[in-house]
Amino acid sequence: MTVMNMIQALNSAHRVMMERDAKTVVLGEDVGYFGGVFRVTEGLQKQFGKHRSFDAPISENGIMAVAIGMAAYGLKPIAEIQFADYIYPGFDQIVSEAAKMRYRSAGDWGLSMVIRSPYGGGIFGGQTHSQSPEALFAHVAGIKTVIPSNPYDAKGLLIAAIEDPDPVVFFEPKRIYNGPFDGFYERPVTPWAKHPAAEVPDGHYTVPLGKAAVAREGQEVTILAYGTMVHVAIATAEAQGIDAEVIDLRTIVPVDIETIEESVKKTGRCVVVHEATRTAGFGAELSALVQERCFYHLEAPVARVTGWDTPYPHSLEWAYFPGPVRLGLALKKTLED
Amino acid sequence: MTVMNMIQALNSAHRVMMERDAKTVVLGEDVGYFGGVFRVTEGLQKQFGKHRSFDAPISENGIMAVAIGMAAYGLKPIAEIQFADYIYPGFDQIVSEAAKMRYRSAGDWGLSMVIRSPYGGGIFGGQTHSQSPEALFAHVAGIKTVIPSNPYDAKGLLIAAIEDPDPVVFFEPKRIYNGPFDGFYERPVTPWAKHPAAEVPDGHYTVPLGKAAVAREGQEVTILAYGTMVHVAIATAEAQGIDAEVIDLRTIVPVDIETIEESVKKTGRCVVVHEATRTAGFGAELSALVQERCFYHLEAPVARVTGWDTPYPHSLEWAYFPGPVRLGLALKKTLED
Amino acid sequence: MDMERRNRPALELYVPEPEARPGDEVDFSHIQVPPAGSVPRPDIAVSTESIRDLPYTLIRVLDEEGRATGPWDPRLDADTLRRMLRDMMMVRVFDDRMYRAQRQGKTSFYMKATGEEAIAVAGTHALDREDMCFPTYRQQGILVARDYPLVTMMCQIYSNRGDPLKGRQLPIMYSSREHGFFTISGNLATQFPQAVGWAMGSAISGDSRIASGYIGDGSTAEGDFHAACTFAGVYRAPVILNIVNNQWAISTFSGIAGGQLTTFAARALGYGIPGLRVDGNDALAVYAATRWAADRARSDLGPTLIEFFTYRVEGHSTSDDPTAYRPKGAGEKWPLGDPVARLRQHLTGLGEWDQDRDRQLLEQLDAEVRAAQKKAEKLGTLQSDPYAEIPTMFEDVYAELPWHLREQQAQALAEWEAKRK
Amino acid sequence: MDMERRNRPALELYVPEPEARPGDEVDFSHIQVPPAGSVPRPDIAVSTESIRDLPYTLIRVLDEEGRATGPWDPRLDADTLRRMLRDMMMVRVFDDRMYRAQRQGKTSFYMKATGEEAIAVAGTHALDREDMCFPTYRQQGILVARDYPLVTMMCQIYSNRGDPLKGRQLPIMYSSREHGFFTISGNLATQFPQAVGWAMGSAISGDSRIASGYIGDGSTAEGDFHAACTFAGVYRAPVILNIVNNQWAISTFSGIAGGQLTTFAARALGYGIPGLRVDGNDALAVYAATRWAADRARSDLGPTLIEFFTYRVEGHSTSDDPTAYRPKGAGEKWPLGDPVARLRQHLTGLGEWDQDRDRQLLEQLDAEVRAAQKKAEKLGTLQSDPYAEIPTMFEDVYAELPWHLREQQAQALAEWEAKRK
Ligand SMILES: Cc1ncc(C[n+]2csc(CCOP(=O)(O)OP(=O)(O)O)c2C)c(N)n1
Ligand SMILES: Cc1ncc(C[n+]2csc(CCOP(=O)(O)OP(=O)(O)O)c2C)c(N)n1
Ligand SMILES: [Mg+2]
Ligand SMILES: [Mg+2]
Repeated sequence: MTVMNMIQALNSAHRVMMERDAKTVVLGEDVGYFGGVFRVTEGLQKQFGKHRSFDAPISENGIMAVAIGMAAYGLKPIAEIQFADYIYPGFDQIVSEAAKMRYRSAGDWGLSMVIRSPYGGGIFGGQTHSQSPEALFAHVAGIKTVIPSNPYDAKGLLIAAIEDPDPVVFFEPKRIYNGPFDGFYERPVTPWAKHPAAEVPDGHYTVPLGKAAVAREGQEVTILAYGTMVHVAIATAEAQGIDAEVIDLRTIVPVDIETIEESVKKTGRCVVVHEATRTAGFGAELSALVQERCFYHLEAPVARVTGWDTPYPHSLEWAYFPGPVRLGLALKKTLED
Repeated sequence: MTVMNMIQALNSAHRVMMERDAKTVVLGEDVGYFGGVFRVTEGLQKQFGKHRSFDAPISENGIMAVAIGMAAYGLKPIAEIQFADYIYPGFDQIVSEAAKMRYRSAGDWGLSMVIRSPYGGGIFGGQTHSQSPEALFAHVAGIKTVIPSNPYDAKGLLIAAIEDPDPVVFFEPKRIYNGPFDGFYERPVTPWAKHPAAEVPDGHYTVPLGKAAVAREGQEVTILAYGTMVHVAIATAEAQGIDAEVIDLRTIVPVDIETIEESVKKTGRCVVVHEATRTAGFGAELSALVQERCFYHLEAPVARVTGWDTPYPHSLEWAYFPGPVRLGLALKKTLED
Repeated sequence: MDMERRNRPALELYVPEPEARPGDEVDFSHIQVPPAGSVPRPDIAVSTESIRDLPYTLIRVLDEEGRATGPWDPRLDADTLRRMLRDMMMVRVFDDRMYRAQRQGKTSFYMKATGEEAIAVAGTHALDREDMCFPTYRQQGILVARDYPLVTMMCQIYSNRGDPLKGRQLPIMYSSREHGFFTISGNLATQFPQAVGWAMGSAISGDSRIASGYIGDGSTAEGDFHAACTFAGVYRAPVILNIVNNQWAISTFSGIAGGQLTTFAARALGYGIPGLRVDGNDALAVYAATRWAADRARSDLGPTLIEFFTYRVEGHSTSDDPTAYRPKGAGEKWPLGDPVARLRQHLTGLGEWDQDRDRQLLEQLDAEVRAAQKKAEKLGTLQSDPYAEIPTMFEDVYAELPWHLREQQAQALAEWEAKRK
Repeated sequence: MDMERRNRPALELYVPEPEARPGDEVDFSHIQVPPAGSVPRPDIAVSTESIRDLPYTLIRVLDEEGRATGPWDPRLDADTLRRMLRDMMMVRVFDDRMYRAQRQGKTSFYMKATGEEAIAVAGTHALDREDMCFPTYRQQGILVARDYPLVTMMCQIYSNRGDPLKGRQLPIMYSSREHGFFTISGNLATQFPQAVGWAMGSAISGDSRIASGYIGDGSTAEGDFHAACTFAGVYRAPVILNIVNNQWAISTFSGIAGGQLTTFAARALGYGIPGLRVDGNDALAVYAATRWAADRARSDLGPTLIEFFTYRVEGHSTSDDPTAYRPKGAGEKWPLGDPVARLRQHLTGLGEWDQDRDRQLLEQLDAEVRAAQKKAEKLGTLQSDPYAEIPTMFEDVYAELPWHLREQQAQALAEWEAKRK
């Protein structure tokens, strides 16, 4: 066990897998010599050689395409997209190719590959360094989408993703790389060191894909969250003294429906929270699922707490971010309804 | 008034606008000399000249980008993507550029442009000529998304889209280009000629964006639909003798929430239907909206009837397509619940 | 508007047009055909700078009389030549048969490769059997050259219960890992950079297999083309990047892809990789160029971009009627001739072929194809008895069925039951 | 594995490396610098085929002594030269000041253009005031050359209440329609084909204005670059396509974009358009090349691709420390020198400049920038008093607020109220 922040935990996942399996290779913009703009791939080129970890041209499309080709060859590529906001040039290769390859070849070419990308806001990155596009991937059959919320999970989920036989989109909430940000932005920053989930085993372990975690137990209301929002949810519940159960989804496709159902049937109320824009976001899917499956248990409508349907503005960061105030108001309303 | 099928109505919308406004230009793969693989742009090059209607290189990315540039210049481009399945290479330009241009330039560059694309299944086009990716666009703030269901609306909505100051994605359900397909695929094909909505004015008129139509009045249950599914919904209601109200959304962003709310509050039950894959589809948004706003009126969970979460298979077309049987079962269940 | 501005001339948009449209005479007078044997053949280790003129020439081996000439003559033995001729003829017979099957309503779609048979067939024979091909929909010749069963091809086309792709794909979107034939995508160009990635994977692994990617002239405009060339050059990927320039993209002529401005082979110059321009209707030239590129790739010298200059003699697909946008009979007047006829003439000139053998072969191929069709149709056609195993519709989306697909699978089965009633 | 296969050599992946890494000596020995004045200047109506060697040369006007020489000398009057010098110096002063402001925590981010000032400044002076520029984040020189108010630039950088972009954009992502400066995108390369579309729009409309697009060496790998060149060539768009090759993309050297294989100007050959390679640190060469390309565009002769060869002297941005991936002090040893010093030397040689005037100018620029900064900071900084008009956050998503944004706007206001309590 070592205390790690999320960057270190992710780096460790890479190392563990690159040591175990020579088929694991890393590529992306600035990931090689320099080790990535967020340092997640630091030292990998030195340890494993240039042919196992290398810089790519600035072509997200090309990075996705050659990663697919490598996976078709039989390697296990881990491709970094420098910011999730820049994944769109590679969208066609992900949606039309990676997602459909096993299906259209009737199993001849399953693609075991991971697309990693720092994502989400909270760092004053403006509209092109803050986006949360997970819903766009959730809608596409054939890929899995994972979003960790702490160092332990980050490493365990990334290893599980690398070992998974299918393409996995792995979004890393960059605001919590260095500490568990809970949305109280006026308070001093806390590092991971003080958080229990920063105790990370040095070796190999997995956190299974498709399994949620109950991040906080409660009886009054269920909050469905992932990534940074898990911390916002816990802190808000605590600040407001609400007995909320916080579910950390961890994987959004396939989503852990059992854990969700169990919790909502228990609490009878549900608030869904994410940073992405609201309309047709993944919160809509969660809301739909919950009311389809727990309709007769619900005592109030399922509420959505999300980013606004606008680009992510630079100076108005905290007016955009779905923080404790927005969530708190929604919780109050849900409990009153 | 002339009896038109959808192709003719769309063609007429182009002509009307190109005659009225020299700024209107058309580009896309095979749209120029030949007039488009579905003939929607037939004759435009001849009538308006090569510089007003021209063939583009096979680069959906480039087509989107130059259309954006033209709109920034002050023209009103109508860009065709040959099949919606091929829109992804241009996704970045739509999401990162067209959708955000007015916002990031604080109004300096609003983009009045239309992205037209034949979409949906039902023509044995296999997995790359059948997709319905509307949810991916609905999630992106800054674009409007329109899906007509008949010739009258198609022309009126397309004219409204061309006149709209914002980028509009305009999906044309190709299965109903030539006739109002209702999902009963074993029955003989009916042409538009017999349908009242095939009476189309020859000149200029608009059907406003953001306004739904009540395609069929009813009291027992509300069916929210758009495109081909409007016809499936009506036919299913009729076949099953269900007093369903069918709402043809026509625009999905911004969606006509008033019409939806009014209907669901009246009927107390709601079924949402679309052809796209289920998870994180636009049906999830509709389901979430309805339960958020009509929770205390709902007597049964909002049901979703959709395509499966798989690619669109070639020979299993009718097992994939959400036809009258799937919708009928869902209606029955919703009425029983 | 400032003073200077007012004196500026008004600009005008240029939109390229082909030489002839319906109603015009077929016009190929702009096509320059250098004599066979006139282009030098550099060593594979040549520096890229010293062969910057190659993209502007046309590598040809067979002359007007069908004699092989010049440094690119691959000097193949008669058996190989006959095999190539047989495969090309097979593609043509097969195409004709399947085209007709589509017209008879037995399936939804078909695409022929008429006039372009040499490219896939001779190219494949110049590769190792284990090299991986990333074809477009017009390289059925690869499967034929690698002895893929005709019946299975047809079952795919019919989407019947013998279809190895379980009715999932549009006709002709074959896939066979075993035959080094990558699953065809309906999305143009996507497989081109994937071929580069596969080749990089081979190099990373210290393997010796190379990859061969294909793209159409029209599709070179896609960003994927650029990604393929960029990555291939930068990492010296052991890949052959083949552009099949048949001068049409559905109704759009190659000028809309930039074909009036320079050659497609010249694209190579911008990436600092060798670019060859080859008579695509000359099976020997195709073979020789492919072999040169393969040898470079195998020697870690990196990628080669090859433009095969040819002509799409027939419609784009069964959904297309070319007389709507180009003069009738353009295909027959194509100055580089018919690839089958040219190889036949060559073999005949060598004394290794004659009319009798040709007639016999044709009869035999025809019989083979008919027999295969009979077998395939016993397994169903899209029209009569398509692949219909509902549960499989949910398989292979992921390696294992997640809960939501299991639920949907059950729902689909219940629905099918309900339909039967 | 067949027999042949076993004898094949094992492949290996090649990954390019720069000449020097931290700890190594700076090494620019591979950079070839042809003498100033040695490249001929063709007529603008020249055929593209006859200038296929231009992308492999380097157009230079200023020699080692700062004298203008050769056919590309634009023969500018002293006032224009002084104005260019002033603008370049202004960019540098401004950059230094804003860099410091970021370091002081007054804003989130800044990017300098040190060493590349000639490209934006001289390029802009070679255009008409009404031509439309599609810049990247390193062409602040365009705004300076077009007299955009410094205070407004700073307000954008501070995201304060004077920010015309209402706090929406990351610092330096300026936008000004009035100044022909297209709204900068955080997404690389996207604006390059948009410039082509704008130019096509101008041509379609019979206008006389042209467009000028910019892209970095690293960003040429994006599909957008390919789209821009393809469409520009095909439709002869009146556009100048500028590649700023400063040899670095964050930590990645230009070899990863293909820079070791050939020049970036050579990309033009594949599209059949003229490609120029220009000393980007030579303001006169920048001016002359831009003018040549602009004249071509205005005469309906189509696009020109220009590679400006330069060097990114400092870090990529305030988030970057270049000593982590390249030797210290690389910028100072760059063999093409400093663009400001070279233009200064030229003017001095002409007798049109001297040390006193230079000192005076510098003081004046410094005072201007300081005064502007004071004004800007009165309107707030990101740190102290950022732009915070909540309702505007929902404006300009669409021309009019749809119901859901109206609802969200009300919700955001209510939330802000709740926060105050
Ligand atoms: C991404 C994408 N865009 C458009 C299409 C529609 N389409 C299918 S074939 C074709 C023409 C391709 O022409 P070319 O690349 O020259 O290949 P050829 O058919 O001549 O072999 C087009 C536009 C597609 N399949 N994929
Ligand atoms: C589509 C996209 N991918 C990645 C990035 C992240 N990024 C910002 S600047 C940069 C390097 C650009 O290098 P270059 O094009 O050479 O321009 P320079 O900074 O040298 O002017 C990268 C990778 C981005 N902004 N957009
Ligand atoms: Mg073609
Ligand atoms: Mg650079």
